[in-house]
Amino acid sequence: MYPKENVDWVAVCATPLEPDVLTAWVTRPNCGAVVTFCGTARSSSSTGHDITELQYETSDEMALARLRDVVASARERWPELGAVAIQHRVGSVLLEQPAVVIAISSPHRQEAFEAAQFCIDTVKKSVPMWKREVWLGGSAWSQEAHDIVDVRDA
Amino acid sequence: MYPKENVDWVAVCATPLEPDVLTAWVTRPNCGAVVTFCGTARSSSSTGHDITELQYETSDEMALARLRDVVASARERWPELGAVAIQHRVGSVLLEQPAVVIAISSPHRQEAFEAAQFCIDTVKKSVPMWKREVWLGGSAWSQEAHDIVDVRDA
Amino acid sequence: MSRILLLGPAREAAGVGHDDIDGASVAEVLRVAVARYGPAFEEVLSVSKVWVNGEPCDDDHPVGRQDEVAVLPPISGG
Amino acid sequence: MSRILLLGPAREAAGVGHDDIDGASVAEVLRVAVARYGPAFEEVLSVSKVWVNGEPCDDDHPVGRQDEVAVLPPISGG
Repeated sequence: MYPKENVDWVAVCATPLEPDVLTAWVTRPNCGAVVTFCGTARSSSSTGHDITELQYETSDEMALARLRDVVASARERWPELGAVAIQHRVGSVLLEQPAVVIAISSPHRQEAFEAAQFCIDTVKKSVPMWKREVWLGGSAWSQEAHDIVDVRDA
Repeated sequence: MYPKENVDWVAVCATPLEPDVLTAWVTRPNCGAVVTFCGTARSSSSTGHDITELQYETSDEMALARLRDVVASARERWPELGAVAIQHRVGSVLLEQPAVVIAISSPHRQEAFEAAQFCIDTVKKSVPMWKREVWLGGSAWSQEAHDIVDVRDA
Repeated sequence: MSRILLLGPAREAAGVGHDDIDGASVAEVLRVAVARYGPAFEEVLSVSKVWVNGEPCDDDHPVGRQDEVAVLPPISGG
Repeated sequence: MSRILLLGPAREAAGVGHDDIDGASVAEVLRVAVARYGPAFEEVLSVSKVWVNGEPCDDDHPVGRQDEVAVLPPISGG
């Protein structure tokens, strides 16, 4: 069902993300810390509308390549990391559902916290992904968008 | 089953912790970020033994009072926080099982990361809790112990 | 003949997600694309990055039938 | 007569988790406790904090029958 033997796991998913599956998957007997970040769809937006749903689209292939770059960059910076998992949703994400989940284990907690923050920051800067905000009666591309940056420069 | 209407939830539990329950519980429609930290039982220890199990004990009443202080202190520092949940296990915690889980939601991710780190740091400094390390053929109190400090001074 | 990949707002403005376009360089492919998709696409293109085969690329980069030119508007993941 | 609460390594060294002890102050209660539980407890006590009714407290703090004196060795939670 998932790549147990690996230490990294990235995916672009069209079905609801399951943070608990990622948390369990990264847990390792030599690691005392697991940090799991969920970026969830929230009601407020840059446009002032009451958001009911987000719609994400991407090129799976390009997004996966960049997600792998993000993980590789985190491992260079924090060689102590145990397992790293990053999954991003595409398609319709309802309020309170996760759009992105990052789970990281490490022997000690400091690296896990730092690496999880680095990964979500870098996903936002470097992974090709476009978000449409949907409200009652309308929708628009997110106005909180910025030029894509290479992972090495993020 | 759990206090849905509240924004804080602290507990001392004699049964296995369920990180996914805490993650789901703190998720709120106005919050775009959820950070969940699990402190898990790991094999290596200060004594050099191969740990198979940790045994935690406390005074439930004192531990709960301090956990509440930790949450209150986090809320003073990060007033933007959504919901905060902290649970600590007592009794036998097997390898890879969580001994402590902290889940925090907030509108933006920075506060959630900072508050989660603050909470686990402060739990370790200020919550009365004693850990026995168990290995094949022996057991001993953890040597990574330190004087208890008031939450305000942590 | 290269393949052009249009993502997010670029896809919406062009009305298609991918297409086949003649042109010997990135700049030529984009010129044809603007002529084909019109001013809404041109506006999105003006704020977009252009990659060839999944990597950032200059406008004068030569392209052929195996190459994929992707138009990436400002991103909004996470 | 106050209640004494012995936690973690203090419980182990004393052989009991709680007890009733005579003494008008924290210091007196602890003196009786050391006499009752012996040198292993005394050693743990020497590195412990002592709280009364869930709060840090001085040794000369008066205690009575409603009060709980807790011995908290160095902690190791999380």
